[in-house]
Amino acid sequence: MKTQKIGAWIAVLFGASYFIIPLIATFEFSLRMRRGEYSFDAYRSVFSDVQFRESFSYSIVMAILTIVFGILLVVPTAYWVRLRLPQMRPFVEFITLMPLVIPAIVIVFGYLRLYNSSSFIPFTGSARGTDLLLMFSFMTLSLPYMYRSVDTAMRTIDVATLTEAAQSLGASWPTIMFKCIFPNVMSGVLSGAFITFAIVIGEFTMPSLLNRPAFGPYLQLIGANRAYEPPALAIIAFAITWASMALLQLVSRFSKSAPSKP
Amino acid sequence: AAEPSAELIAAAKAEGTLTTIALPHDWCGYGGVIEGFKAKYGLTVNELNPDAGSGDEIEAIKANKDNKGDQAPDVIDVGLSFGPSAKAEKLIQPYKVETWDTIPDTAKDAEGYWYGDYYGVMSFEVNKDIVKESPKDWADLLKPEYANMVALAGDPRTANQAISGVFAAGLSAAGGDVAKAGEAGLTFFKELNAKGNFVPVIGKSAPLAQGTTPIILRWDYNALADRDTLAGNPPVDVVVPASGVVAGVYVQAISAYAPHPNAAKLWMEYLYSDEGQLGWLKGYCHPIRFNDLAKNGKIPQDLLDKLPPAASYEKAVFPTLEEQEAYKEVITKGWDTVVGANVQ
Amino acid sequence: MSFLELAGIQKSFGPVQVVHDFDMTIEKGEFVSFLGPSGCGKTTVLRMIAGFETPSGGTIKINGKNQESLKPNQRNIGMVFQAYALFPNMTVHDNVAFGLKIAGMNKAAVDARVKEMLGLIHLGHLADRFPYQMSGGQQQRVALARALAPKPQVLLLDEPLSALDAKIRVSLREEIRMIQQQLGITTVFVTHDQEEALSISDRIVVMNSGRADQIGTPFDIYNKPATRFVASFVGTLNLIEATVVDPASNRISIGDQAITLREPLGPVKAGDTVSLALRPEAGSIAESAKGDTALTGQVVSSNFLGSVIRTRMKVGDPVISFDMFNAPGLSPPAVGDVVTLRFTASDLLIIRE
Amino acid sequence: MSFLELAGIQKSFGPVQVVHDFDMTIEKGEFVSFLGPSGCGKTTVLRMIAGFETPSGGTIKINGKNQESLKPNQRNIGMVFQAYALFPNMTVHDNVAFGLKIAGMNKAAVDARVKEMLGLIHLGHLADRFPYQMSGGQQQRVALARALAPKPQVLLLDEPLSALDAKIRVSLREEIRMIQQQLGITTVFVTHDQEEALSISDRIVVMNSGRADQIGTPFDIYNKPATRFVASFVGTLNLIEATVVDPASNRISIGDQAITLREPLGPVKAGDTVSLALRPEAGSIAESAKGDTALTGQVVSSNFLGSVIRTRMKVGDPVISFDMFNAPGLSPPAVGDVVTLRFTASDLLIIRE
Amino acid sequence: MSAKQAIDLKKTAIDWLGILPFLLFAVMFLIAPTLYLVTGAFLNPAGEFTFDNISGLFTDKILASYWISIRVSLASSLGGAFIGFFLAWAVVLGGLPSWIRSSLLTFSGVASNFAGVPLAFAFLATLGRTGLVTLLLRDWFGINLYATGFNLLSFIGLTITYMYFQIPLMVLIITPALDGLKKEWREAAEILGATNTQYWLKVALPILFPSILGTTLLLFANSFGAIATAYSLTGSTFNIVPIQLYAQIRGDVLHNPNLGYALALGMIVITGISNLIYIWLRMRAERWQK
Ligand SMILES: Nc1ncnc2c1ncn2[C@@H]1O[C@H](COP(=O)(O)OP(=O)(O)OP(=O)(O)O)[C@@H](O)[C@H]1O
Ligand SMILES: Nc1ncnc2c1ncn2[C@@H]1O[C@H](COP(=O)(O)OP(=O)(O)OP(=O)(O)O)[C@@H](O)[C@H]1O
Ligand SMILES: NCCCCNCCCN
Ligand SMILES: [Mg+2]
Ligand SMILES: [Mg+2]
Repeated sequence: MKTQKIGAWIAVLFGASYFIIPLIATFEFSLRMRRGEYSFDAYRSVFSDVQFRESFSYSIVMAILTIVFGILLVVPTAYWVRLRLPQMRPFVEFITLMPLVIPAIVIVFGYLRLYNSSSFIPFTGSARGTDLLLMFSFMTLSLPYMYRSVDTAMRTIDVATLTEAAQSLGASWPTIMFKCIFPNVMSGVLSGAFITFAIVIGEFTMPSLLNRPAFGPYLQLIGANRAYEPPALAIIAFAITWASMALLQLVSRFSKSAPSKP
Repeated sequence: AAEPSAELIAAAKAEGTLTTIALPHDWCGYGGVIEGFKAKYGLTVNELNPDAGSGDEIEAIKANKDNKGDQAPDVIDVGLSFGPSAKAEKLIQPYKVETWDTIPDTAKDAEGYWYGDYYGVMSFEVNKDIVKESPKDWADLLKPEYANMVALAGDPRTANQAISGVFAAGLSAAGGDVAKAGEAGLTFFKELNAKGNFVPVIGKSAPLAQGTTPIILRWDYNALADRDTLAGNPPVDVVVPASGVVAGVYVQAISAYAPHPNAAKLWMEYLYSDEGQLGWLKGYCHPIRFNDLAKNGKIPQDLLDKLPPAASYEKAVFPTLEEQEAYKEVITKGWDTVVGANVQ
Repeated sequence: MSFLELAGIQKSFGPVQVVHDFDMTIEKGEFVSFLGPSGCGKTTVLRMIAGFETPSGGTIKINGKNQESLKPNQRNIGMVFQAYALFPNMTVHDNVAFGLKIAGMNKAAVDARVKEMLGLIHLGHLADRFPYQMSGGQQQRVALARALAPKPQVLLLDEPLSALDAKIRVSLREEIRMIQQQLGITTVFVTHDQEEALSISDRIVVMNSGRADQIGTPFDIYNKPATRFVASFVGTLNLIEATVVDPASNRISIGDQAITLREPLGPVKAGDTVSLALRPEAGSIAESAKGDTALTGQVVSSNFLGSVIRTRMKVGDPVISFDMFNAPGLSPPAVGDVVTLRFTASDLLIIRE
Repeated sequence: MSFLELAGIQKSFGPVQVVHDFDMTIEKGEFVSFLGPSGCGKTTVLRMIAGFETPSGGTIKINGKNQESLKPNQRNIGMVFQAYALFPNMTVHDNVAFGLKIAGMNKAAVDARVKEMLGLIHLGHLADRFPYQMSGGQQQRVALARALAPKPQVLLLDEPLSALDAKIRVSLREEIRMIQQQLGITTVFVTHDQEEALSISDRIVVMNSGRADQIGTPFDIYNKPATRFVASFVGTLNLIEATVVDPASNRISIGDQAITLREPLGPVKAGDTVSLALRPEAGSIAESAKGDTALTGQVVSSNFLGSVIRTRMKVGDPVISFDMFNAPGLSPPAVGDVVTLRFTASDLLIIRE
Repeated sequence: MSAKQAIDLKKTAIDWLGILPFLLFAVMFLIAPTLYLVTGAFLNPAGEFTFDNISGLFTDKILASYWISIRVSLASSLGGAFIGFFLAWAVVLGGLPSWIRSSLLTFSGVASNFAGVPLAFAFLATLGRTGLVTLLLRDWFGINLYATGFNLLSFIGLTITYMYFQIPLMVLIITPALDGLKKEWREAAEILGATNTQYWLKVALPILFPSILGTTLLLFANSFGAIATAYSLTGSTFNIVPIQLYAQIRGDVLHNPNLGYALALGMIVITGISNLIYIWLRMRAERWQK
């Protein structure tokens, strides 16, 4: 018992230093913009850049939309596969793995050919349409993580019985989905949402080739041409992403719909 | 110089937008050039991925053949060798600007599909905080005092700038024999790597300042712009080497599928006007009409003063397309066995 | 016309037929239990009534209306599951209110009905708890209230008590029966616990491998089992092989002791073997074997079960168990004692098959 | 010296003390049950014996040896859990072999012992199955075999039957008892099912809020409950409030009917209330109330439970349940009938506290 | 066709209808766009059918890059899985305060996607030749890290850097599986005489094996396809497949997109094969599951 706890602390301390020291090194360098002394000049420079604010808020909005639509796609699918098509699970799992290995650039070139302004579905014909396409591309990129975390959460509830209980009480499919299943896989949905959030904030290829003003391309551009701002940006992005997740978790904890189980 | 026709201006204004790609604002003064164009003609400029490489630009045209949306570039600015190949693939369209005749014949496609826009020479960008004594020539880089310091500005298997760096080193080592420069460049880097002087990280502003890559082999205009941006923290030296001075030429062209062909033509007119050419020069790039402008006394003296000494440029070698093909072949094929192989 | 009619119900899963020709009618307000061993098809029949499974054949009518084309959520049936199946994300109140809100009842009416239901199950004070904050018995009562709240035509319960403790099982089954009678709701109750089925049902269906072996009142099922299966599944039973001594006078012998039965033996001849059934509680210990309906044997074991002491005695080869009520003064037969068990001749049933 | 000794055992979780001063000694080969309601500390005591919890006070000795410094894997104890806890990744054979292999037994010896164990639980033919391929009852038998295989000094069972079906529960408990006697292994069995405890134990510890209320044989526990708690927790019980009529002659009245008790009433005066306990199975229905140990009342309900019919009658205010064995010829009392229940005066226990 | 059959058919149809949105999404935004890649791998720049690109994969250089990629991916997925597993173990079963668990999990959400330029820079600034740790080791302890043979810009360095996102991914995905280990299994093993090690080797790890395997595969694919970090860190030297691929598609110099597509196809095939191996291993490991 005792040695186990010590081992656990060692593991956590090792992990913490492995994760935190590179962030500290990055942070330290970001403070060196003013010659000979530490200053927050780099941060001032970043925050005063309109493009930073615009691209970051654009990406946050996209992240939220991606999360919402990703959930709407993945939760019912994972639910249905568990309920009615268990034999399809390996297949669906394989599909959700694909985005990890197909280079984003290949996918996005495909989009440009399939959904260009003179195709049947001219997503790229307008800025809004392109935003939509971009959101779908983000959903694609986050699919491996979203599907897995939701599916794992679903394993812990008896999907079939809850469904039948709801049905016998007269519930229709949407009611079952939104009132009985969703709230009970919230933990999985949340962790999927976290990862999605981080993916969208950092993604470069998709928004760049679809020409939308997202944070990823901005980060890349600054990274190519500036010395002190990129690490500052990295720290800011890391902090904001983490804070958003903490917020999300807090919100879900205080919402009555998802009691934490003992 | 002659002004573009009123019809062209009207037609371009009717299109309203120009889509560019791969134009970093601190590359060759493009930030100012784009502003100047917007101010002069009132068009919107939609800038695609400023950080893209030449290959990206070509792929962007291909991918957007049927797309008239914001993703399709109207004009491209690519490494010299991409001009002829893009023409062969029918990705670009011909257009001759008003100042066509003042562009040297060696730097343009006879039919006007592409023409050179600017050039610079390969130089050393040096972080003076770390490097007390700047290297003066390629051979200096092999000295033990430069251990863990020398970096290329890209991957020599893919980036024109980096391959030019290897070529330049080789040219110096081969005593100016272009035919042997490719092999000699590889040998040079093999030695550089063996001595532990070579840092296989892509050199740019942050690692230069941080100290990972205190010496970067770059186009002089990039090095100079970066020096200005860093503004003394750290102080930066830009050195044009004593030997092996290699000039790199980029070319401009209009996409065959340009959604805004007239805006593209107007853009070309602007770039090749005196104003546009001087815009590039402000970014430390030698515009292709440099000699023409100089001859006519159109270059303000303060601009000339900021450039590296003209003497360095006199020795500059402009490899021909054929020469480029040859050394590219040697370097891209051989690089892995020279440097890549022992980084595993 | 009965309220719930199952006619010729069949169900196959792939090649395997798990329900065969199931017929039964249930009157309005009746409480019927399906009793049978695991895997005999109880749940399957219940789920067909609820609409979760489609019968491979036969018809199901409720109140004269064929249910075939109705989806589960259109049948107005209440259902209680073994594993409670409360919605973990909702409070007790919200669980019970769920079906009412779906039915479009207004908030005031919902609250009133939920209050009424929680009163019925004595959990009014726990309305704001979440399921995980309650014991199994409490959860199952909430599940019952939830099922009853929308006033379903029929209430189905699938082993609602089997996940619960012995003591709670007994008290909750009495509560269920009381509430059912109070509301007069037609109820089908699935169990494999015979005491449970016997104690709360109006009628019992004993199922065996997808067939209804017997349908009858608890009394009939227990006392007049139609098949050997029913006899052995319901209650504890001594199954005794006896030898026919004289078919004409219904005389048989068990381990050399002759007994005269009431019932005619049927077409058998002397020396044949017949199977007899005797409930352990049927006899009582007598000083001596007066008359012919008594068996004498040696006690093999004596087991104190609380209210009852179960003794096993050897009568020749056969071992016969019999029960007597415990009483503080009474000393149970000791192993090795020779005792005489007296009973009525009609207690011995002939099992024919 | 007893085989297993628990002396002054205490256990607190944080500020809450859940086991108080628990003393008990168990002889070698004895079968002792811990019986008590949920949360009373049964599992906690068992886990202290196993070494999974460290007592906050007191000592545990097995065979004279203090166990304090021994880890669970050094105690040579067998344990069976409520949820079977078979290793899902191992076959039946490998589960049973687990402890033997750990002990370093050679393969041939392991195989022989596993075979022997599987024979004991009648599952020799399922040796290659995985746990998920077996019913709960089968899994629990395997868990038993696994615990017994390494010949532990003591066998601990924590509600091993409570996840099982009624019928299987009964047959498995008999099997457990048989195997225990066959092997002569000292056994502690935790349950909250009183019939279970009564039927298989040599002695029972009735626990209440972390204390042992009574330790005794099943017969004593049932017939001489030491506390009101024991009386009501073990078996079904009528708890009747009676009024003292004459303390001197032990005369009391229940709903206006006077009865003379055997036991002295103690320091009470006429008009006082005393609590009496009467087991439902203690009395029997008589034609008329002869003598004073009889009560007459009106039948409120009559419930057929299979072997037993439980009738509730109202005697003034108190409602008294009584049981009679079912017999095919017998017609149970009908609601509204007036019946007389006769019993021995000593069946009425006075509950003092 | 009888009415019953019609009902069955309808039911089957409804079953499939349920995942139609997903299938539609997958086809539209994942499969169809990728088909261009598959066809592109069999075309030459002029758009004619050819096997040249495929046979072009079987050159020493490209085979070597697949080999390096596989090795880096294996190393970083195994390393990430190993360390991530320990971290998850520590927060799930190590008896640590619960805030550590929730902090680690949210942190992992962020860190699992910390990649590209910022990550590369962070490690250069930490373990590069002028990195924080390198300098501290030199100035405080007199240890010259690089004299020990360590180099961030190497196989080991890249692996360490990749593990920055691999470990958190492992933590995120394996935590629920660890939560699923029943306390009774440990206790049953213990009471049967097993030591902690024996419990882990014979019970816990075999039970967790399918989850660990599945997650490791995910990690493998995750690093197999990762480019930005490697490119930023060792752009000019490290010859992994995604870099080769990007060089062909995007490069200023090489530029043969069709060969790039063939490279990508090769990656999909390798992932497919690793997936098959995974499914096979899992089937073997899950014989004991329903
Ligand atoms: N969806 C299904 N697919 C295939 N077979 C099934 C399915 N559902 C049930 N069965 C089989 O049908 C038979 C009857 O099952 P059912 O669940 O109705 O039994 P039960 O009487 O309720 O048993 P228990 O008491 O164990 O709940 C069993 O053999 C079972 O294995
Ligand atoms: N690890 C623990 N931490 C805190 N309290 C505990 C712990 N384990 C048990 N308890 C408390 O100790 C008391 C006794 O628990 P125990 O599990 O021994 O009861 P039990 O008699 O076995 O009940 P059941 O019949 O429900 O299994 C309960 O109130 C329980 O909540
Ligand atoms: N259009 C300018 C030349 C293209 C090269 N861009 C290089 C960007 C650095 N990554
Ligand atoms: Mg069932
Ligand atoms: Mg317990």
